[in-house]
Amino acid sequence: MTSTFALFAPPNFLDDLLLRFFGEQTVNYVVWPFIQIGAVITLVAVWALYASYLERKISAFMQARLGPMRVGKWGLLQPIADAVKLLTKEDLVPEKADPYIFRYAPYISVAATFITFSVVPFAPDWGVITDVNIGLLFVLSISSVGVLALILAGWSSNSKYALLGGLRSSAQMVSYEVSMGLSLVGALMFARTLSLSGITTAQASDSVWFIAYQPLAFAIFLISGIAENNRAPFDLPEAESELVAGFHTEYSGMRWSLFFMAEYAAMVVVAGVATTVFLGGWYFPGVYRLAGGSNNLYVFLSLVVFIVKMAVLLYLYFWLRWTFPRYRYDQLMDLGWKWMIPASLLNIVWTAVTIFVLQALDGRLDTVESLNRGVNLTGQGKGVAVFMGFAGLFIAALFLAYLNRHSRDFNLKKQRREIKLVDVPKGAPAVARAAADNA
Amino acid sequence: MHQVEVATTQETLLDNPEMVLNMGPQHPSTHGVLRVVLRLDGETVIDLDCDIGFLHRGMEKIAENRLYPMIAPYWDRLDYIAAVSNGLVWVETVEQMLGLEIPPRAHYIRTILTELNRISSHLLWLATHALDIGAFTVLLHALREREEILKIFEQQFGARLTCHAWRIGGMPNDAYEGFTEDVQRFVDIFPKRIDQYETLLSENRIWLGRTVGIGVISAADAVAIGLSGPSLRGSGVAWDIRKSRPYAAYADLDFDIPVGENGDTYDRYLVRLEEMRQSRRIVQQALKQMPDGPVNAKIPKVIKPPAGDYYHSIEGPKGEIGCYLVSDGTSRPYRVRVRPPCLINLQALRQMCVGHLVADVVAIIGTLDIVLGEIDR
Amino acid sequence: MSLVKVPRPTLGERLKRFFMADMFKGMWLTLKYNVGALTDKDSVKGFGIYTEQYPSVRPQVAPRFHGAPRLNMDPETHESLCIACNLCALACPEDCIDVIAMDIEMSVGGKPRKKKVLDEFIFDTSRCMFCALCQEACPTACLELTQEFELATYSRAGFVWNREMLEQGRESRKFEA
Amino acid sequence: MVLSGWESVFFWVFALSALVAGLLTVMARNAVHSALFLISTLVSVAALFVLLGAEFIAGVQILVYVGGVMVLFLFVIMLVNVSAEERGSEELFNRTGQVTAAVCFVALLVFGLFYAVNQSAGSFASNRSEGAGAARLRTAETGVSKISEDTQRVGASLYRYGALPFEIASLLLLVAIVGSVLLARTSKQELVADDVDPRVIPELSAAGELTPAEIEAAARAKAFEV
Amino acid sequence: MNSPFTPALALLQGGALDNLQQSLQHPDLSKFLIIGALLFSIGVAGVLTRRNIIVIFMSIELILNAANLNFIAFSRYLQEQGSVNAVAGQVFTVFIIVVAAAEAAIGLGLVIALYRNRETIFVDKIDLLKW
Repeated sequence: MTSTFALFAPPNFLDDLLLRFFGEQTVNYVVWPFIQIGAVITLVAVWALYASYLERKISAFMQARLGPMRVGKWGLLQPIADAVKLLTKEDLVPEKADPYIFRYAPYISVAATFITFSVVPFAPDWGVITDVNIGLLFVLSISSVGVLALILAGWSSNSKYALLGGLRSSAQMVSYEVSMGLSLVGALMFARTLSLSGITTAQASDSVWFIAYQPLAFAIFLISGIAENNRAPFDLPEAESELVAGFHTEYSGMRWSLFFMAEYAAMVVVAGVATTVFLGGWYFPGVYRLAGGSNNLYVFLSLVVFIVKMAVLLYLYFWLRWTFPRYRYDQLMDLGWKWMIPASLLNIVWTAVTIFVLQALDGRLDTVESLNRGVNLTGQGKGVAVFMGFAGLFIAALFLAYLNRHSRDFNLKKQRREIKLVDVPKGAPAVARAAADNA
Repeated sequence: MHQVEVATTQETLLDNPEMVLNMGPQHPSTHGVLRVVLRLDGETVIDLDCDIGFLHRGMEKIAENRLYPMIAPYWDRLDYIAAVSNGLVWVETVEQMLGLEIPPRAHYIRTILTELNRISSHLLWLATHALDIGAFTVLLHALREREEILKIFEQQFGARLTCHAWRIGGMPNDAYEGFTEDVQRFVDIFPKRIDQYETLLSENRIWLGRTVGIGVISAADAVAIGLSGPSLRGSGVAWDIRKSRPYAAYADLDFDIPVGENGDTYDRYLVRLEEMRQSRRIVQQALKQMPDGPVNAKIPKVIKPPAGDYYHSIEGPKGEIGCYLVSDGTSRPYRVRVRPPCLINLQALRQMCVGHLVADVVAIIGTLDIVLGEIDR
Repeated sequence: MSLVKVPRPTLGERLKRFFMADMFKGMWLTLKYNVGALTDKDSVKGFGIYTEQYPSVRPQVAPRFHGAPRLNMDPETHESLCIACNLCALACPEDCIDVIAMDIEMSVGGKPRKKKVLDEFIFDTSRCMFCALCQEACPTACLELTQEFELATYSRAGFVWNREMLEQGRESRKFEA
Repeated sequence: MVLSGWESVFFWVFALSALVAGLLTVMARNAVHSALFLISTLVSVAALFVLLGAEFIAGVQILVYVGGVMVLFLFVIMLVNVSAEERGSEELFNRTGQVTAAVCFVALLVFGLFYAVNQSAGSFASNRSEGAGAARLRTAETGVSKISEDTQRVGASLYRYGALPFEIASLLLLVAIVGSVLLARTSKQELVADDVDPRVIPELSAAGELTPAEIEAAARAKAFEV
Repeated sequence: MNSPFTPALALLQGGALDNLQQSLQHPDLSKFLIIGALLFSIGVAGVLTRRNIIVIFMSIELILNAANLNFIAFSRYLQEQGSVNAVAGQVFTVFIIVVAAAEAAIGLGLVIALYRNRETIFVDKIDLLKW
């Protein structure tokens, strides 16, 4: 701890301070986790608040507009004004709604997303709240609980639009969860652990992000994640042009804002997991050397790296939403079941083949260093794995094209049709000509 | 149209697999106060019925009690998106009943501005249609170009939307100073902008999935229902009043009629985009050929068309908008009847929607390009 | 049986579709707009911001704009130009104008004469369509639709303008940003 | 395996919540509430699994039961809308005979349980060698907790000793998928999917299962496919 | 030989409170077994008494979970006893969960088919072999 980095002393200083009041056990198991949890919840809540601002600004810029400009400089205080408005708004419960379920559904939604943050490794050392040996499974299982909130909210509202939205969203989330979970298996086979911190360290020790080995899985995970979060172009449950607002049609005020918060927090979860599993988490080459031996600075820089990676993914969310039209419900299900799930199954098989090839080649090419904690590969081994990964992309594309060769939507994805230009002579009635055209 | 029984008791999806869903009158994508009663099996539309009249103002009846020049502002409020075209129907009908000779400059200015109005109407259609299908960005890009046109309207007519553009016998004012430059600037910039919309939509696989094969109507059916405008041309019928019964200055101008092939939503989308390009071409030509001279004909002090009846129609942005006028020789019309393109196009909704999903109903309402002000009148 | 005819794609089109060219084209465009909003200050390349910030920046309204009505006065004598001829009321399709005239006695060249002058002028802006037919009918260029466009009030009664409001202009609140 | 400290507190919290929620599951009038209470029970049981060191099973329990099976239950409840029927004066429970049988069974079980537990009182509370297994665990990333290798052992076991049952289970799931799809389909949907022998259609329509309009609609729906 | 109640009586007589406190503070395998058995009996009671077929299904899930709890508890116990293949209990639980999922899918499919035909989900109204 050199004096140059006194700025980053607080954690140690805090540690010493806390040890004066509590025993070591208590500090380690209770106080620190509580501090971390508080920090994460605050940050995520602030993010959910400002995500609306970012969303509005980015969409405005993409649409040649300015976005919010009136509250504060550049409208920076707009989210706070919105929050105050939402919190003070009347909390309506429809007369025929199931009052208890209607009231508690938003809390399930928020809880399910926020609990997930407890295992996301934001940085090494004190950047992790807890490291569970089933981290990834934990994330998947808790986020699957979020479905309940939507289906209950939709059902308890006692409104047809809400019910349709609830059914749609739950079907959507259940089916995309499958491909989302399966797409992670390939990365697990390389990392050989379910712990999210373990996956990050596996990438750090290999100096390769798993996106290089698993481009196909990354694409599947991202698409499924966007669908899982009900974001455009998969925002069917809340498709405002069809179902008004889907499952939260009847919600207003604070409960609505809880759903809203859960949606943006869930985006962070998916972005965080994608970063951890495929983009190397907090690992970035050279950061360790940059920190110059200061552990706290290293953790802090890693945190920055993690947040930057996540920000890129979150920008992608906004970007996609404001570029694409919305899928139709059956097309969405088609995409989930006929494209994503076969692709993720293929990915598992292909990853197994890759690892088998790596091991088989080991005698000749010297590919595998060890299989102990994560598949540690030599340079040649990495090359082979990356090659196999990208080959997997093409194989998957061919496989899917073959699988869906009769599908309507696949066959529609052809380039534009030309429109006939009919030059009717000036002044001549077009009726005769039209009849001739039809014949 | 046949009636759908609206069930009042609470029902579930399995009690009665056919669910009745009320879409509208307050719904984000019924383009106004249209109520569509859908009978659904799951999410498939079995049957639907349109409930209209929420915006009825009795315009045709009002017109019987007004002097001829007073009626023109009411026409603006039919299809308020295309007020300039609507106004043209009325003044041309009265002018032709009176047998007035309109100076050519007025004809050219009318042509330019109605074509700009067609572009602005199509832009608003594109904006809302894309919004219905979920492409939000196109909405604001299209509204930006529409704003340019509305600025020209404001300069020329003094109003942006309901312009009260024309007077019987010509125009209230000559083209304003800088009219040519403003229009020329728009004409220059517009093709690039259409290309941008096409970049976002035309080849996008989601857009294709949402529009190709949706709301198919065959040419024979379209003619039988009485569709007109781009909805008809999307089905492959090359019918355009600008060609078949040229009015204003269209007879002197060179343009093509875009015609679809399959009669689905995607074809209608392409037809309208191509129509915007053709409109731009017309504006460009008319701007070059525009003669100098007066813009008003000599008109009598009190307008009293000779007794008799007359029908005149033009090709509005939504289709054939016509006026049937019965005069008894007094200063007020005996009967005014509007031939509303949107109302007649709406008749095709049921045929187009049955068998599709709820999401497609939204797309089909969008592709019909209806304006409730004109349907309810 | 298929109702939709779609042409067979060429190899180039197939490749484009394979690499999702359609998607990336759209994303590239929106990215250009996003970057343009931050860099393209005056929208030179057409990717800039187009918004008018209305309450803080007043829009330029066209000279011909039909806005709030006004009764013009003679700039020198400050007398109303209105001669109470009622032509505007007759021209109005919505009957939203009421011209109330009164006769005053005056002597012109020593002879007593009755002259019709304007007593009260009621203009119901809530019914007005701003078609400008009244403006065209006015023989003395007295009634004019101005460029003032902020007509909102808190009550229905506030839409009915009397002579004083029409001559002085309504005290409208200007919204500052 | 004796829990102590916070672990035992959590044990009692989750054990009691599992029991109470289980009771409410059986006693709730509204089936949706019933399902919600069952979810609480399942989550509590998952927490007990964690206390027993079976994190993987706990995760799977929540993923499969709460995220999958219970969503399916809720779906079906919403489809058949039982709540509307049960809110009335209908009896919640069956006839007395069944209730008596249930009570008898519960009494028997409790009796037997007491007997068994008392017979072996104390032997379960084995004098476990504290830290014998814990020493082998590696430290987690945060440095304060240990990570067990149970998940790996379960996986190894599953693929070594349980490989055949595992495959059989996958077959079972496949059969379940196919079966439920077949069971839940209406003849109309079969018609649309072109799964009905054309010769059967007249029979179905004669039996009143299909109206001519539906047959026509199905034919039209097919026509929209490219 | 002891009567079944002897140990319980003994518990009540001498040092009962201490023992109780001890066993509450340090729950061992037997507590898990008791919880499991109670869940099981609640499930059985549900199956026997309820008339709503969906609730009966849920009660069956409860029973399966009670069995799972026992499996896991024994697996843990054996692990500490040093058994070679102690995780077999966990493996078995995985299979039970699989079976439960399959059963739910099929069962609920049956419920829907039943409801289509009979428009009821009350077991005492479903009393014909064929309809």
